[in-house]
This record gives sequence, C-alpha cells and structure tokens, in this order.
Amino acid sequence: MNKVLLLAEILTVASALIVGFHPNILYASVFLLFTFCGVAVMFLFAGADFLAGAQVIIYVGGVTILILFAIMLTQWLYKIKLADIRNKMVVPALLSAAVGVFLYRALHQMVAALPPQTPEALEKFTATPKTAAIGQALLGGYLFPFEAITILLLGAMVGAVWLARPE
Amino acid sequence: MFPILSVMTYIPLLGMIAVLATPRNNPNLARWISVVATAIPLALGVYVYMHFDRTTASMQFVEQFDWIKPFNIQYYMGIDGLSVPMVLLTVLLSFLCVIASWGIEDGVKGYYAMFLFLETGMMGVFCALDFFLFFLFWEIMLLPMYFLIGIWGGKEKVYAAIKFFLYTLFGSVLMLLVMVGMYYYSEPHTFNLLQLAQGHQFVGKTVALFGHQLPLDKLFWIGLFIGFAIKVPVWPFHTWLPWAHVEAPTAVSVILAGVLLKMGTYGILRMNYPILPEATLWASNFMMILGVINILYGAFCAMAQKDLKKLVAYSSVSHMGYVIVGMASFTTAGVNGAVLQMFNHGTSTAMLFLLVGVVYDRVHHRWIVKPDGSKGFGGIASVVPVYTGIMAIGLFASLGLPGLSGFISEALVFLGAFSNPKFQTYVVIGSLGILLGAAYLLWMFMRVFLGPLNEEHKDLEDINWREIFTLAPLCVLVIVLGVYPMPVLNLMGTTIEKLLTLFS
Amino acid sequence: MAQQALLIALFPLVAFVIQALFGKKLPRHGDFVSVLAIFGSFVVATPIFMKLLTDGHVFDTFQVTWMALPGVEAAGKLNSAVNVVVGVLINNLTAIMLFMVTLCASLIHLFSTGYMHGEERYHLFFAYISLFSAGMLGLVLSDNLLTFFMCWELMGLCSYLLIGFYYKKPSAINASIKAFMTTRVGDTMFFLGIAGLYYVYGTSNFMAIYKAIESGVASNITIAGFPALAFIGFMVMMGTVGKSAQFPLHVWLPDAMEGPTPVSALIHAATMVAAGVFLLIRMFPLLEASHVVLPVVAYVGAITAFLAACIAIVQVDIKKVLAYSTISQLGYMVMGVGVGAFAPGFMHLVTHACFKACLFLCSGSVIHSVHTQDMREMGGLKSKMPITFATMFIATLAISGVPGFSGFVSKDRILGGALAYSMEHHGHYLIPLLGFATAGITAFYMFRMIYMTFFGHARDEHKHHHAHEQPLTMTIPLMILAALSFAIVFAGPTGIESVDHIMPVKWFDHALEGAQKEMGIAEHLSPESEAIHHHAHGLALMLSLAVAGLGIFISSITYLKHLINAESIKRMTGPLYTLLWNKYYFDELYLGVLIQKGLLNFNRMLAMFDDKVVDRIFVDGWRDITMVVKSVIGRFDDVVVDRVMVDGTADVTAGGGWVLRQFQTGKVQQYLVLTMIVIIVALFYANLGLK
Amino acid sequence: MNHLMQFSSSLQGYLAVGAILFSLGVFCVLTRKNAIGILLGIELILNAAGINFVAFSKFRTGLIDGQIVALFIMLIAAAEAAVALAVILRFYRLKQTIDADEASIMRN
Repeated sequence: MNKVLLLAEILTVASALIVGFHPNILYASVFLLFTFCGVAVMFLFAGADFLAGAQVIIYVGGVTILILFAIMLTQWLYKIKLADIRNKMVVPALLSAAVGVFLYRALHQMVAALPPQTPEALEKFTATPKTAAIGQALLGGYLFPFEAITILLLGAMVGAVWLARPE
Repeated sequence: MFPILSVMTYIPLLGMIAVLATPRNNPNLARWISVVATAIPLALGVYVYMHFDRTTASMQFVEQFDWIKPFNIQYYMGIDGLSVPMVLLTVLLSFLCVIASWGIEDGVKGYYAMFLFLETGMMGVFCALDFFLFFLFWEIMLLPMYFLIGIWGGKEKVYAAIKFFLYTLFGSVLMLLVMVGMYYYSEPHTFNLLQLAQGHQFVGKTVALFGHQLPLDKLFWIGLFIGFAIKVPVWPFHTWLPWAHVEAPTAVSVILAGVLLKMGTYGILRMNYPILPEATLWASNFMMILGVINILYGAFCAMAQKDLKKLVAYSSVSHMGYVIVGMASFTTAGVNGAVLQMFNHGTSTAMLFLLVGVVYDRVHHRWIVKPDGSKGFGGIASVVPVYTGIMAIGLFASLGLPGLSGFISEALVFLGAFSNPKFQTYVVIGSLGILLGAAYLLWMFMRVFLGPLNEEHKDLEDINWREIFTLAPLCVLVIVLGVYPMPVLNLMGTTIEKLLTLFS
Repeated sequence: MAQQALLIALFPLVAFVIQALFGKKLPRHGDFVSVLAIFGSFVVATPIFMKLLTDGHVFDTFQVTWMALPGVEAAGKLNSAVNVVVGVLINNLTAIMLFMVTLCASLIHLFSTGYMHGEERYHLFFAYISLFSAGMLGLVLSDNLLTFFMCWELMGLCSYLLIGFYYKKPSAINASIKAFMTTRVGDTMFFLGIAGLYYVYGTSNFMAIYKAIESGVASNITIAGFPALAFIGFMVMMGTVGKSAQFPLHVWLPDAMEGPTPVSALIHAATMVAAGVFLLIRMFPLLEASHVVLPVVAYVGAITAFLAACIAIVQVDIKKVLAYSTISQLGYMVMGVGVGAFAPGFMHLVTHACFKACLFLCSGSVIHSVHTQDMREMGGLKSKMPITFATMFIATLAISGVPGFSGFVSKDRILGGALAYSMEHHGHYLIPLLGFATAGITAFYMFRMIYMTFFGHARDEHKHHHAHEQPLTMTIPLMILAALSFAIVFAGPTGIESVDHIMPVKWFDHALEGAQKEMGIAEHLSPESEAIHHHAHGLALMLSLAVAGLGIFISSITYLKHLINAESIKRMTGPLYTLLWNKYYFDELYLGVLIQKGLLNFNRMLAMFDDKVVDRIFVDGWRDITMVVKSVIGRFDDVVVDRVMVDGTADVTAGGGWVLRQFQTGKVQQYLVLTMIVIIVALFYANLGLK
Repeated sequence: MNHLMQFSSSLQGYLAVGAILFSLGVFCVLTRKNAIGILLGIELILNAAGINFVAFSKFRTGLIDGQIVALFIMLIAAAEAAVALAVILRFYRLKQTIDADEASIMRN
C-alpha cells in the first residue's frame, strides 16, 4: 500500500513543478488538475476519506474548470500567445526555495515537540470512516464557522456574478 | 459679634453688583445706588469713630478665622489707632466723590462699578492684618484705578493708566517677594503681621544672594520700602503721579490723592516699623533725606507748572514729604504729626482737586498759563466769588496757615523732627518747603483769581449746590481740626506710643 | 480777669464770621458789626488798663491743654509725652498794648466807615479788618509763642488780603503777594526759633522761659551746631525783621501802601509792624541771655532807621514818605531793645502807634479830598482843611522829637540808652551816630511833607478847588489821636525830666519796672554804670534838641522860604539821589535777581529735569530697553527657532515619506517578494529561538 | 527504496510534500506575469496548507479537527477563486489585458 502513496506524492510534486515552471498557462492549468488528484490520494492515505472526496469535487471538478474558462475568455484563441513571458526568475526561485526549507525546518522542530501516535492508533485512525464524525463536528462544535462559511459562499457567488456581468 | 469691618468693606462690592445689574438707559439709578452703597460705610464709620477705645493700643473690631489652612493664612481684619483715621478718610472721601462725579455722562454704570470696587480695595488694605490679605487688597485696589484712569481719563489717559499700573505693580512685586520671604523665614511660618512683629525674628539671619551673605532684615526693609515708596510717592519714584493726576477724572484724582498716597506711608508704619525696627533705625537717616528732598523737589516743580492739576499733584508730593520727615523722626510729636498730616492732607488736597474739577467741568481746560503763553484763567474772582472763597480756604489749609488743619500737622512734624538732635539741619532745610509752599499756591491764586478778568471766562457760572455739598464737610473738617485737633489726634495717641517704645 | 480778656479777641472774631457770611445782606453792609465789636473789646480792655494805672501792677493767667500726645513720662527722651498748653497772659505790657491796640483799632474802624464809603467789596473790608484785629489782640494776649505765632501768621494773611483789596489792580496783588512772601520768610525762621524753644525747654510759655533763663538752664546745648540760645535768638530776631520790615526784609512795606489808607494806618503803622517789636520785648530775657544776638539787633535797628530815613527824603508820594518813616521809627524801637533800653523802646512803640496812626489818617483824609497821593500836586491846603492840618502838624511835631510831645520823650530816652550803651561798651559808636543822624533827617522830611502839602501856593488849581474838610466821623479820630501825641500823656508836660519834677507822670515808668521785675531783668545797675547812664542822658538831651532844631531849620528854609532851591540840591547830589530814588535797588535785587533769575529759572530747570530726565529716561527708558530686548528676542525666535527647528523636521519627515513612497510600485508581486523576505527572516529567528 | 517508502508514509513525508508545494506555489505567484498564473500559485499554496493540517490530524493529534479546517480551506479557496476570476474578467474588459504589472493604478 505505501507504494501507491509514494507514487501519489511523486505525481503531486512533479505536476506542481510543471505548474510552476511551464511558460504556457494552459499546460500549467491542466497539470494543476493532476496535482489536485495526487493530493486527494494523499488525503485518503491520511485517513481523511470525506476530505479526499471533497477535494476531488471542489478542486478538480470546480476550480480547475473555472480557471480553464477564465483562460478561454481572456486569451484570443486564434492568436493564443499562450507563452507567458517570464521575467527574471532567479531571485524568486531562491526566495521560494529558502521559504520552503525554513518552513519545513520550523514544522520539523514543532513535530518533535508533539507526542507521536502509536502505530496501531494510526492504523485505527486511517481505517475509521470520518464522514459521520465530520458531520457531527460541523453542526456541533464548528456550527458558527459552518454558518459563516455559508454566508461567505453566498457573498462570493453574488459578487462574482455582479462583477462578471456584461455591460 | 457684628463683623462691622467686613460689612464696611463688602457693602461697596454689593453696590457694585447692584449697579451692574441696573438697566443701561437709567444712569440716575446707578448713581443713587452707589450713593447708598457709600453712605452705609460712612454711617458705620461714624459708629466706629464713636465706639473706638482710645485708651488701648491693641487691635479692635477684630475678625479672625482661618482662610487657607495649609499655608496658615487667616482672614484677619482689625483696626487700631493707625488705621482708624485712614478708614474714616476713605469712607468720607468715597461718599463725597460719588456725589462729585455726578457729571460723568458716558459709561456711568462702568464708572460707578469700578469706583465701588476701588472703595472695597481701599477699605481692605486699611483693615487687613494678614500680609497675604493685605497684598490681595493691594492688588484689588490697583485694577479699578487702571480702568478709571484709562477709560474716563483725559487726552493721554492710556499712557498715564499704563504707567501708573506698571509702576505700582513693580512695587508690589517686591512686596510679594518680601511677603514670601517673611513667610519662609518666620519660625511658625505665618503671614500674620502681629506675630511677625514679635521677637525680631529676622534680625540676625542672612541670606545668600548674588554670591554673598546679605542681612535679611535690611533686605526685607528695602524691598518693602521701595514697594511703599512708589505709592507715597517718594522722590525718584514719583513721576507717575503728575501723569495719573492730570489724566484722571476729578473724583478719581481726589481719591488717588486723598487716600491712595496714604497707603504707602500707612504700609511703612504698619509693616516696616513694627516688624523691622532695627532696619528702620538703620535707615532713618536715609528716609529723612528722602523726605526733605520730597518737600523741596515737589515745591520747586510745582512752581514751574502751568496746569492747575499738575501743580496740586506736585504739592501733594511736597506735603507727603512732611509725612516722611515726621515718620523718620521717631519722636512722639513727629509721628503723631505725620499721621495727622496724612489725614489733613487727605482733606485739603481733596478740596483742591474737587475745586479744580468744578472749574474743569465748566471750561474743560485747566491752564493757569496756556502753553502758548497766553493767559489761561485770569481774575475770575469777580465772576465766581463763592468759588473763590472756598478755594481760598482750601488753598490756605494746604498752605499751612495757622487756624486751619494744615498748620497743626506741619507744626507737629517740625517740632517733633526738631526735637531729635540728629535731624535739626534737615529740618532747617525742610522749612524752606513751608516758604515755597506759600509761594506756588499764592502765585496760582493770584494768576487764576485776582487781577484783571480774562474775557474768555466772563460767563463762568458760580459753584452749584451739589458741589458745595461735597466741599462743605471738608471745609468744616479743615477749620475745626485747625482750631482743635484733638478729636483725630487722640485716636492715634496710644498706638503710636506703643509703636515708639520699639525705637527709644 | 483773664477769661474776660479772652473776650477782647473773640468779639472781632465773631464779627468777622458774621461779616464774612452775612455781611452783604446786613444794613449798611454790616460795618456797624465790626465797629461795635472793636469798641466792645476797647470797653473790656479799659478796666484792665485802669487797674494797671491805679495799683501799678496787674497779673493774671488762664491756661488750657490744647494738644496732649501720650508718650513716656520722662522728659527729654525721644518719645516723651508732648503736652501743648496754651492760654492768656495779662501783665503790665499786655495791659498797655491791649489799651493802645483797641483804641487805635476802634478809631481806625470809625475812620474807615467814612473813608471806604461806596467801595465795591465794603463788607469784606470790614470782615478782613475784624479778623486782623482778632489776630493782633490774640497775639497780645497769648502767653506762649505757639498761639503768638498762629496769630502772627493770621495777621500776615489779613495784611495779604487787605493790601490786595483792590484786586483788579495788578500792582496791588503783586504788592500783596510780595508782602505775604517776605513776611513768610521771616515767619519760617521764627517758627524754627519756636521749634528750638520746644527742643530746649519743652515749652514756649513766656513765664516758664523767664524762670528757666533765670536758673541758667541750657547754656551748653547746641542746635545744628550753633549754641541753642543764640540760634533761637537769631531766629526770633529774623521773625521781627520780616514782620516789622527791618533791613533786609523791609521791601514789602512801601509797596503795602497799595492797600486802602485805613489799612496802612492800622496794619502798617500801629499794630502789625509793632507786633515784631513786641515779640522782641516779650523775648528780651532770652535775647539778653544769648549775649550775641542783642548787638546784632541793635545794628539792624540802627541801619534800618538811617537807610529808611534817607529814602524818605526823596519820596514824593505822601504815603510812601510815611511808610519809610514807619520803617525808620521801627528801626529806632529795635535799636532801643538792642541796646538794652527795652523800656524806652516799648514806650516808643506805644507813642509811635498813636502819632503814626494819626499821620496816616490825616494823609488819608488829604488823599480822600484831593484824590491824589502825589505831594507835588498838593500845596496850600492849610486853609482848606484846618482840622486835618492842625492834627497832622501836632503829630509831625511829635515824630520830629520836639519837646512837649510824646515822640520826643521816647526818642530821647532811646538815644540816651544808645549813647550809654556805646560809652559802657567802649565801641559801637556807629549806633548812637546813626540814631542822632536819623533823628535829624526825620525832622527834615516830616516838615518837608507838611510844607509841601499844606503851605505855599496850590500847585494844582483843579484839585485845590475840590479840597474840602472831611466829615466828623473822620476828623474825631484824628483829634483824639493828636491829643495822645502830647508828652503829658506819658511823662509830664515838657517831656524833659529835670523840668517835669513839678508834675511828674510816672504811670508808664512804674508799669515798665514791674514788667522788668517779672521778666527777671536786673535793674540794679552798678554805681558807675548808673553814673554813665545819667551822664549819657544829659548829653543825649542836648544833642537831640540840637539835631531836631537843625532838621526843622533846614527843611523850612528850603521848602517854606524856598531860599535853597531843592532842584539844584538834587542835581548836585546826582548819583546819591538816584540811589535813594531807587530805594538802593533792593526791589530790583530781590525781584529781579533772586526771584526771576534765580528761583523761577531754577524751578523751570528742575521741572524740565523732572519731566525729561527722571520721567523720560528713568521710567520710559525701561520701556525702550524692553522694546529693544523684545525685538531681539522676537527676531531670534523667528529665525532660529521657527526656521531651523520646526520647518527642518517637516522637511525631514517629507523626505522620509518620499523615500518610502518609492516602495509603493503598485506591482502586487513585488509586495509578495517583500512579504516572503520578512517571513523568511521571521522563521529564521523563530528557528533560532526554538533551538 | 524501502527507506523512501518508510519516509513518504510518515509525517515528515507529508510535511516535505507540503513544503515543496508551498514553495512552488510562491514561485509561481512571484514569476507569473499572467493574473491567472498567480491564481494557480495561490491554489497550490492553499493545498499545501490543507496537506499539513491533515498530516498533523493523523500523525499527531488523532482528532478530526485538522480535517475540518482543511475542509474549510477548500471551501474558502473555491469562493476566492470565483471572485478572483470575476475580477480578472472585469479587469480584462477594462484593460484588454490581464498582465499583472498593468494593474498598478494604486502606485505611489
């Protein structure tokens, strides 16, 4: 089973690299799709089955398609100059690499501070389905953020429609 | 016990408030209120005169209670032989001046309000026995004077008012310093004048100033003396007086000459003498010289004046010189003469100023000889005989003619000063003042009243009943005190006797 | 008796008050009020005088405490108690003076009802005269120098008011102020004398002083460096010099003639000027004790007498002649007191009062009839005004020292005393010399006046025609006064002692001896001085007769018989004449130099100094200084504080703001770069911290 | 190879992937001139955050809170993307281009 996880992680990282470095925006968007799928698999192996489903529906189904639409609407197909002129890349590359490294070291030190779970607890955690627990948590302890999110989504929807309406 | 002193001091204040409340279009109401507001203190003054105990030198009608406890400041009012004549003079002159200023037309309410406020200030100064309270009333008295001269005055009233104000303020700054100094250096920190006078507290001490040790009591004495000398006025500090008198309206210059000048000498007698006797003895020679200079300087300057009021102003400088000579002689006759001279000068100068006011209200100029040399007044005796008669009485009173009050105090001052062997040469020189006094007053009487009539003034109408009413009491006082001065003299006798025990 | 005596002074005072307040409304303008008052005083004074005549001595005092100042009981200390006690003293001198003053005053009041008739301020004239009489009588009555001084100055006031009575005339008012000021100079010094008395004796009561001097108190005390008694004596003498118009303060008396003639008669002949001499007589023991002052007094008297007599020779105004003659006669009295003959001096005072009052009133009636004072316009009035001529002639004989008249008696005794004084002291011969010379000159100018007015032919027909004799109210006083000018009144028919043994009149001498005893003056002359005195008096008798006769003789040959032409003498004496005519230029000296140049310029300069220097520089100077300081600080404040400090910081912040603004490129990505840098740095430190 | 598998299924593995995704997202945002490119980067960053949350909920806390937060992140990311694209369309209509540098009206 761990081999599948390893493959998913390699898939995610590779496609993320392409998204980051590919000059053509269309290709970047497509590979973003693959990154999301890889992440969904990682969720599965992390015992977050409901989450993986949500990931697939929201990101893969919704956001990426939205981005593709946006690209279609803003780049003239017949003269798609899809090549995204990239200006200097050295400084941002160094910068983002440094951020990544420091972030990882910081998290790594924090990890040492928390007590690890026993392997069988890990096993039991990944096995139990989380949907019911998430449902109860959403309407129990997390009721207020849940409601706030619904209002947020409504607002975003109305805003997006108003902004994008034709003159 | 009925607080008569406070009532006398604050009735004018109530009067002021009442005057301010009267409607603007009814000046006569304001005038009558202020008459009442000055009549009541006058009546109380007579009561005080009747019930004043002549045999004791201690304070009478005392009102004493704590005012600002942390600084040991008390509301301490009381009068003794020294302040009774001054209180009576203040009350009488204020009453007369309110009637004399019936002719003021513009800003009647403001004028009478300021006037009553001034009376409160004056009464307070003469009754206060706490240095802080004294200083408070001293400053209160300054303010209305500034407005009275500054607003209702003559041509250069603003200059005169400012000069008067700043000059006296300079003096009171020094007084303030001394007050604080005395508070600080006195053992049980106090402002109470009587306690300060006990035990010669400031004699031995010295204070480091400008790098070397200065004797404390002499420093205090000089500070107080300058503060009061400006008011008297003593010679180098007198230049505000002619200006203030010339520019002030009649009634104000009467009060200024009648009462305010006496505050200086009263202050010296109330504070310098009892609290700092050693310093006073040390400076007696200095004071006597200043007194003689005052007499001669005032007389000489008066002779050269062309303006009636300025002449009388300089004569006041000269007559106050007698007071200083009397004070500085430390003899019974001298000091009694000095305090009597303060009272007599008050009445006789008040008469002179009122009379000058009478003629000024009619003709609006006061020139004996006009600046361009032409005749100012001339030979008006034939036109206004009654006025001439009263003027003659006033004139000969301040001249020091026997039979009138001026002579008694002058005689006492000189007899007293002469019986102190140290000052006999000064008195001989000072007696020249009596001579010069006669000269400039008679010269003025001749130029203004006698001789051929100056046609300009042939339609001058004689003195009216209101003016006579203001002058009559003063005439009576001047004549009666000239013949028999004891009614005023026995008021101050015992107090001065106690005061002088410090110096013999 | 002293209490009634007080009435003498109070009657005129009451009359003054009534007259001053209601005079105008009273019938006849109230002149009867004054006349009655003075007659009342005369009536009260007469019994006192009679008592003196009958038993040769009168004495009474009445005292009251005027001022009491409490103090330490021990005398002599600075703050010792002061009790001013005043009162009335009646002794021989007072009695005589009272009688003489009230008599003269009454007669003059009567005379002036006629003379002043129709004057504009008639009632005020009588008010002033009554006040004057009250002052004079008060002075005579007072028993101490303080009230003496008060009445003294009160009289000065009245003389000022009366001289300036015609106040419309500028010359009159100048004369009045001159009189007041000159006498005031004397009075101020007199007052210092009184102050000295209070310093030395603690009182100014005559009796107390006489006793103190007898017991020899205060011979060593000094006042302002001078020996006490000399200082007081000198100051008192200066009082007399001022009031009795002695040299050098005599300039006011001739000008005082501006006043109406009764005033001249009353004040400037009989009473006020005599008060000065009366003061000397009252204070004689003190003067005598001070040894130094008496000779000075004698010299002053002699010089004044001689100088005034000389000026009188050249005067043409009848009143001026009499004025100078008064000064001269006063000089005589002062000389008398100075040489120690204070009894004859006092007698001369009394006799002079009578005949000089008579002379003035006669000149008044002459002036009243011919309406001029210039003798050159008179002449030949003998027939027109017989009574006036007769009384004036008698008075002239008296003043010239013709035997049988009062003037001769007193003048002869004074000259005798002067001669005895010079013999005894073997020096000072100048005094008798001047004395006799003056006697001669007096006779000369008096007869010159008589001849020019009454004898010869009328020089001005118009005035001569109008001349008429005065009504009785004016002539009666003349007659009475003339009657008093005879020797019989004072010392016997002829006035010469040797002759008068048959009918001696000794009342005056007895009164004066009593007064001397009272004053403690030893009359017991040593035998040899007794002899000198006797010898001197004999010699003096011869000399005075000779001198008087000579004077009359010369005067009559020049003015009666016109043998010598007065004009030629005038030309011959040239400069001397002009000197005399200008009264030795005293007026110019005093008025011109002392007053105009000296005093007034000094005043102007001092007043200017006061305005410019003391006022401007000393006071406004401070204002200018503060102005300068203010502008300096003001500019400093603008330039430095404002510019540099405030605006500077503003620029710095603006600059800073500009620099920071450059970061606001608007490029979102650059903002993210910055954020990333910050996060990295934060994480880096976080890692450090965690480790 | 076995070691690599061991690492990838442990917490450090997940964190490593998260960190890599995060840095690539940042790089993408910084260098892309195209506004939509920036959006891509943001999506990557958000996913990285999600992974970290899930990893910690499994390997350390054993609670589902982490997952709930990840869920919320997803929801917000969706809303954010919608609005962002609407803005970009509006901007495109305004400026006919969606170059990020053009949007600098708000500069200094």
